[in-house]
Amino acid sequence: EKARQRKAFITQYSAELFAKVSDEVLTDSIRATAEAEIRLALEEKAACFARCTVEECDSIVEETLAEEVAIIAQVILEERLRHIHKFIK
Amino acid sequence: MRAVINQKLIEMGERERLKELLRAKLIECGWRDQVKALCKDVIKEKGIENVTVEDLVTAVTPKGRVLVPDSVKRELLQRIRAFLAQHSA
Amino acid sequence: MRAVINQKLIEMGERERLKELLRAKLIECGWRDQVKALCKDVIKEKGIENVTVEDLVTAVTPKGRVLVPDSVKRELLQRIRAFLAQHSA
Repeated sequence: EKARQRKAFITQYSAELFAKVSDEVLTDSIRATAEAEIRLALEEKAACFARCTVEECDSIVEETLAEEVAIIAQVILEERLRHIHKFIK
Repeated sequence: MRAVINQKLIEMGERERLKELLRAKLIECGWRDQVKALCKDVIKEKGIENVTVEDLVTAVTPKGRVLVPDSVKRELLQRIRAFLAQHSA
Repeated sequence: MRAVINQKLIEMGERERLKELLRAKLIECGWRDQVKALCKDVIKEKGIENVTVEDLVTAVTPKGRVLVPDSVKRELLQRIRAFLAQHSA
Protein backbone atom coordinates (compact mmCIF):
# COMPACT_ATOMS: atom_id res chain seq x y z
CA GLU A 1 0.00 0.00 0.00
CA LYS A 2 2.82 2.35 0.98
CA ALA A 3 4.68 1.58 -2.26
CA ARG A 4 1.54 2.22 -4.28
CA GLN A 5 0.98 5.53 -2.51
CA ARG A 6 4.59 6.52 -3.09
CA LYS A 7 4.31 5.68 -6.78
CA ALA A 8 1.11 7.67 -7.08
CA PHE A 9 2.74 10.61 -5.33
CA ILE A 10 5.76 10.52 -7.65
CA THR A 11 3.52 10.42 -10.72
CA GLN A 12 1.36 13.29 -9.56
CA TYR A 13 4.08 15.47 -8.14
CA SER A 14 6.42 15.00 -11.07
CA ALA A 15 3.62 16.11 -13.40
CA GLU A 16 3.01 19.21 -11.28
CA LEU A 17 6.68 20.01 -11.04
CA PHE A 18 7.13 19.47 -14.76
CA ALA A 19 4.27 21.89 -15.46
CA LYS A 20 5.69 24.51 -13.11
CA VAL A 21 9.28 24.30 -14.35
CA SER A 22 8.18 24.30 -18.00
CA ASP A 23 5.88 27.23 -17.44
CA GLU A 24 8.60 29.29 -15.74
CA VAL A 25 11.20 28.53 -18.41
CA LEU A 26 8.85 29.07 -21.37
CA THR A 27 7.46 32.31 -19.93
CA ASP A 28 10.94 33.70 -19.26
CA SER A 29 12.35 32.55 -22.60
CA ILE A 30 9.46 33.94 -24.63
CA ARG A 31 9.62 37.28 -22.83
CA ALA A 32 13.41 37.50 -23.25
CA THR A 33 13.11 36.63 -26.94
CA ALA A 34 10.29 39.16 -27.45
CA GLU A 35 12.32 41.90 -25.74
CA ALA A 36 15.41 41.08 -27.78
CA GLU A 37 13.46 41.02 -31.06
CA ILE A 38 11.79 44.36 -30.34
CA ARG A 39 15.16 45.86 -29.46
CA LEU A 40 16.65 44.45 -32.65
CA ALA A 41 13.77 45.72 -34.80
CA LEU A 42 14.10 49.21 -33.28
CA GLU A 43 17.84 49.20 -33.92
CA GLU A 44 17.28 48.07 -37.50
CA LYS A 45 14.69 50.79 -38.02
CA ALA A 46 17.05 53.42 -36.60
CA ALA A 47 19.88 52.18 -38.84
CA CYS A 48 17.60 52.22 -41.87
CA PHE A 49 16.45 55.76 -41.04
CA ALA A 50 20.07 56.91 -40.67
CA ARG A 51 21.05 55.28 -43.98
CA CYS A 52 18.05 56.65 -45.87
CA THR A 53 18.54 60.20 -44.60
CA VAL A 54 22.19 60.07 -45.66
CA GLU A 55 21.12 58.86 -49.12
CA GLU A 56 18.48 61.59 -49.37
CA CYS A 57 20.99 64.20 -48.23
CA ASP A 58 23.50 62.98 -50.84
CA SER A 59 20.84 63.14 -53.50
CA ILE A 60 19.93 66.73 -52.57
CA VAL A 61 23.61 67.73 -52.60
CA GLU A 62 24.20 66.00 -55.93
CA GLU A 63 21.13 67.58 -57.53
CA THR A 64 21.99 71.07 -56.27
CA LEU A 65 25.64 70.77 -57.32
CA ALA A 66 24.65 69.65 -60.82
CA GLU A 67 22.33 72.65 -61.17
CA GLU A 68 24.86 75.08 -59.69
CA VAL A 69 27.80 73.84 -61.77
CA ALA A 70 25.68 74.06 -64.93
CA ILE A 71 24.69 77.65 -64.13
CA ILE A 72 28.24 78.69 -63.25
CA ALA A 73 29.66 77.05 -66.39
CA GLN A 74 27.06 78.77 -68.55
CA VAL A 75 27.68 82.18 -66.98
CA ILE A 76 31.48 81.91 -67.18
CA LEU A 77 31.41 80.74 -70.77
CA GLU A 78 29.05 83.54 -71.83
CA GLU A 79 31.16 86.07 -69.97
CA ARG A 80 34.29 84.87 -71.74
CA LEU A 81 32.59 84.91 -75.13
CA ARG A 82 31.31 88.45 -74.50
CA HIS A 83 34.87 89.49 -73.67
CA ILE A 84 36.17 88.01 -76.90
CA HIS A 85 33.45 89.64 -79.00
CA LYS A 86 34.14 92.95 -77.35
CA PHE A 87 37.84 92.48 -78.03
CA ILE A 88 37.24 91.59 -81.71
CA LYS A 89 35.00 94.62 -82.20
CA MET B 1 6.35 14.93 1.93
CA ARG B 2 5.67 17.51 -0.77
CA ALA B 3 7.21 20.32 1.28
CA VAL B 4 10.25 18.21 2.16
CA ILE B 5 10.93 17.29 -1.47
CA ASN B 6 10.39 20.81 -2.61
CA GLN B 7 12.91 21.99 -0.06
CA LYS B 8 15.40 19.35 -1.24
CA LEU B 9 14.87 20.35 -4.88
CA ILE B 10 15.78 23.92 -4.09
CA GLU B 11 18.53 23.24 -1.57
CA MET B 12 20.29 20.75 -3.80
CA GLY B 13 20.06 23.08 -6.76
CA GLU B 14 18.10 20.51 -8.75
CA ARG B 15 15.24 22.89 -9.53
CA GLU B 16 17.67 25.36 -11.13
CA ARG B 17 19.44 22.52 -12.96
CA LEU B 18 16.11 21.32 -14.36
CA LYS B 19 15.41 24.80 -15.68
CA GLU B 20 18.90 25.03 -17.14
CA LEU B 21 18.45 21.66 -18.81
CA LEU B 22 15.17 22.73 -20.37
CA ARG B 23 16.66 26.03 -21.57
CA ALA B 24 19.58 24.21 -23.17
CA LYS B 25 17.28 21.66 -24.82
CA LEU B 26 15.05 24.40 -26.19
CA ILE B 27 18.03 26.05 -27.86
CA GLU B 28 19.41 22.74 -29.08
CA CYS B 29 16.16 21.63 -30.72
CA GLY B 30 15.65 24.96 -32.51
CA TRP B 31 12.66 26.03 -30.42
CA ARG B 32 14.24 29.37 -29.59
CA ASP B 33 14.86 30.13 -33.27
CA GLN B 34 11.25 29.25 -34.03
CA VAL B 35 10.06 31.66 -31.32
CA LYS B 36 12.38 34.33 -32.72
CA ALA B 37 10.86 33.79 -36.16
CA LEU B 38 7.35 34.06 -34.73
CA CYS B 39 8.28 37.35 -33.05
CA LYS B 40 9.72 38.66 -36.31
CA ASP B 41 6.52 37.71 -38.15
CA VAL B 42 4.35 39.60 -35.68
CA ILE B 43 6.62 42.66 -35.76
CA LYS B 44 6.64 42.59 -39.57
CA GLU B 45 2.89 42.20 -39.75
CA LYS B 46 1.97 44.90 -37.23
CA GLY B 47 4.93 47.27 -37.68
CA ILE B 48 7.48 47.87 -34.92
CA GLU B 49 5.81 51.14 -33.90
CA ASN B 50 2.56 49.28 -33.14
CA VAL B 51 3.97 46.41 -31.07
CA THR B 52 4.85 46.27 -27.38
CA VAL B 53 6.69 43.47 -25.58
CA GLU B 54 3.35 42.50 -24.00
CA ASP B 55 1.68 42.23 -27.43
CA LEU B 56 4.47 39.98 -28.64
CA VAL B 57 4.41 37.77 -25.58
CA THR B 58 0.62 37.41 -25.85
CA ALA B 59 0.76 36.61 -29.54
CA VAL B 60 3.67 34.18 -29.40
CA THR B 61 3.12 32.27 -26.13
CA PRO B 62 0.36 29.86 -27.27
CA LYS B 63 2.30 28.90 -30.40
CA GLY B 64 5.56 28.71 -28.47
CA ARG B 65 4.08 26.23 -25.99
CA VAL B 66 2.85 23.97 -28.76
CA LEU B 67 6.28 24.02 -30.42
CA VAL B 68 8.12 22.35 -27.52
CA PRO B 69 9.03 18.86 -28.82
CA ASP B 70 7.61 15.85 -26.99
CA SER B 71 11.10 14.37 -26.68
CA VAL B 72 12.22 17.41 -24.65
CA LYS B 73 9.14 17.18 -22.43
CA ARG B 74 9.74 13.46 -21.91
CA GLU B 75 13.37 13.96 -20.97
CA LEU B 76 12.52 16.63 -18.41
CA LEU B 77 9.73 14.56 -16.91
CA GLN B 78 11.98 11.51 -16.66
CA ARG B 79 14.62 13.49 -14.85
CA ILE B 80 12.07 14.89 -12.41
CA ARG B 81 10.72 11.40 -11.75
CA ALA B 82 14.20 10.04 -11.15
CA PHE B 83 14.93 12.77 -8.63
CA LEU B 84 11.65 12.24 -6.82
CA ALA B 85 12.13 8.48 -6.75
CA GLN B 86 15.56 8.93 -5.26
CA HIS B 87 14.51 11.44 -2.63
CA SER B 88 11.01 10.40 -1.63
CA ALA B 89 12.03 7.26 0.21
CA MET C 1 11.63 54.18 -46.19
CA ARG C 2 13.75 56.19 -48.59
CA ALA C 3 10.74 56.82 -50.86
CA VAL C 4 8.60 57.89 -47.89
CA ILE C 5 11.27 60.33 -46.72
CA ASN C 6 11.65 61.76 -50.21
CA GLN C 7 7.89 62.12 -50.59
CA LYS C 8 7.49 63.88 -47.25
CA LEU C 9 10.30 66.36 -47.97
CA ILE C 10 8.84 67.18 -51.37
CA GLU C 11 5.23 67.44 -50.23
CA MET C 12 6.03 69.83 -47.42
CA GLY C 13 8.32 71.97 -49.56
CA GLU C 14 11.29 71.13 -47.35
CA ARG C 15 13.36 69.62 -50.15
CA GLU C 16 13.31 72.92 -52.04
CA ARG C 17 14.11 74.83 -48.85
CA LEU C 18 17.05 72.48 -48.21
CA LYS C 19 18.39 73.12 -51.70
CA GLU C 20 18.07 76.86 -51.12
CA LEU C 21 19.91 76.54 -47.83
CA LEU C 22 22.64 74.55 -49.54
CA ARG C 23 23.00 77.14 -52.31
CA ALA C 24 23.39 79.87 -49.70
CA LYS C 25 25.97 77.82 -47.80
CA LEU C 26 27.92 77.14 -51.01
CA ILE C 27 28.19 80.85 -51.64
CA GLU C 28 29.02 81.61 -48.02
CA CYS C 29 31.85 79.06 -47.83
CA GLY C 30 33.43 80.19 -51.10
CA TRP C 31 32.53 77.04 -53.04
CA ARG C 32 30.98 79.03 -55.87
CA ASP C 33 34.13 81.12 -56.35
CA GLN C 34 36.26 77.99 -56.34
CA VAL C 35 34.08 76.39 -59.04
CA LYS C 36 34.20 79.58 -61.10
CA ALA C 37 38.01 79.48 -60.90
CA LEU C 38 37.98 75.82 -61.98
CA CYS C 39 35.82 76.71 -65.01
CA LYS C 40 38.21 79.49 -65.96
CA ASP C 41 41.17 77.10 -65.67
CA VAL C 42 39.50 74.61 -68.02
CA ILE C 43 38.70 77.31 -70.56
CA LYS C 44 42.24 78.62 -70.36
CA GLU C 45 43.69 75.16 -70.77
CA LYS C 46 41.49 73.97 -73.66
CA GLY C 47 40.83 77.27 -75.39
CA ILE C 48 37.42 78.94 -75.49
CA GLU C 49 36.70 77.68 -79.00
CA ASN C 50 37.04 74.06 -77.86
CA VAL C 51 34.80 74.18 -74.77
CA THR C 52 31.04 73.75 -74.42
CA VAL C 53 28.93 74.10 -71.29
CA GLU C 54 28.71 70.30 -71.20
CA ASP C 55 32.49 69.97 -71.31
CA LEU C 56 32.83 72.39 -68.45
CA VAL C 57 30.20 70.60 -66.37
CA THR C 58 31.87 67.24 -66.99
CA ALA C 59 35.31 68.55 -66.13
CA VAL C 60 34.36 70.56 -63.07
CA THR C 61 31.67 68.46 -61.35
CA PRO C 62 33.93 65.82 -59.74
CA LYS C 63 36.21 68.51 -58.31
CA GLY C 64 33.22 70.57 -57.22
CA ARG C 65 31.82 67.60 -55.36
CA VAL C 66 35.03 67.21 -53.37
CA LEU C 67 35.08 70.92 -52.55
CA VAL C 68 31.80 70.87 -50.63
CA PRO C 69 32.82 71.18 -46.95
CA ASP C 70 31.82 68.29 -44.69
CA SER C 71 30.37 70.78 -42.23
CA VAL C 72 27.86 71.89 -44.87
CA LYS C 73 26.80 68.31 -45.60
CA ARG C 74 26.55 67.58 -41.88
CA GLU C 75 24.36 70.62 -41.31
CA LEU C 76 22.08 69.57 -44.15
CA LEU C 77 21.80 66.03 -42.81
CA GLN C 78 21.01 67.31 -39.33
CA ARG C 79 18.30 69.53 -40.72
CA ILE C 80 16.76 66.64 -42.67
CA ARG C 81 16.72 64.46 -39.55
CA ALA C 82 15.33 67.22 -37.36
CA PHE C 83 12.58 67.93 -39.88
CA LEU C 84 11.61 64.28 -40.16
CA ALA C 85 11.67 63.83 -36.39
CA GLN C 86 9.38 66.83 -36.05
CA HIS C 87 6.96 65.56 -38.69
CA SER C 88 6.99 61.85 -37.99
CA ALA C 89 3.73 61.74 -36.02
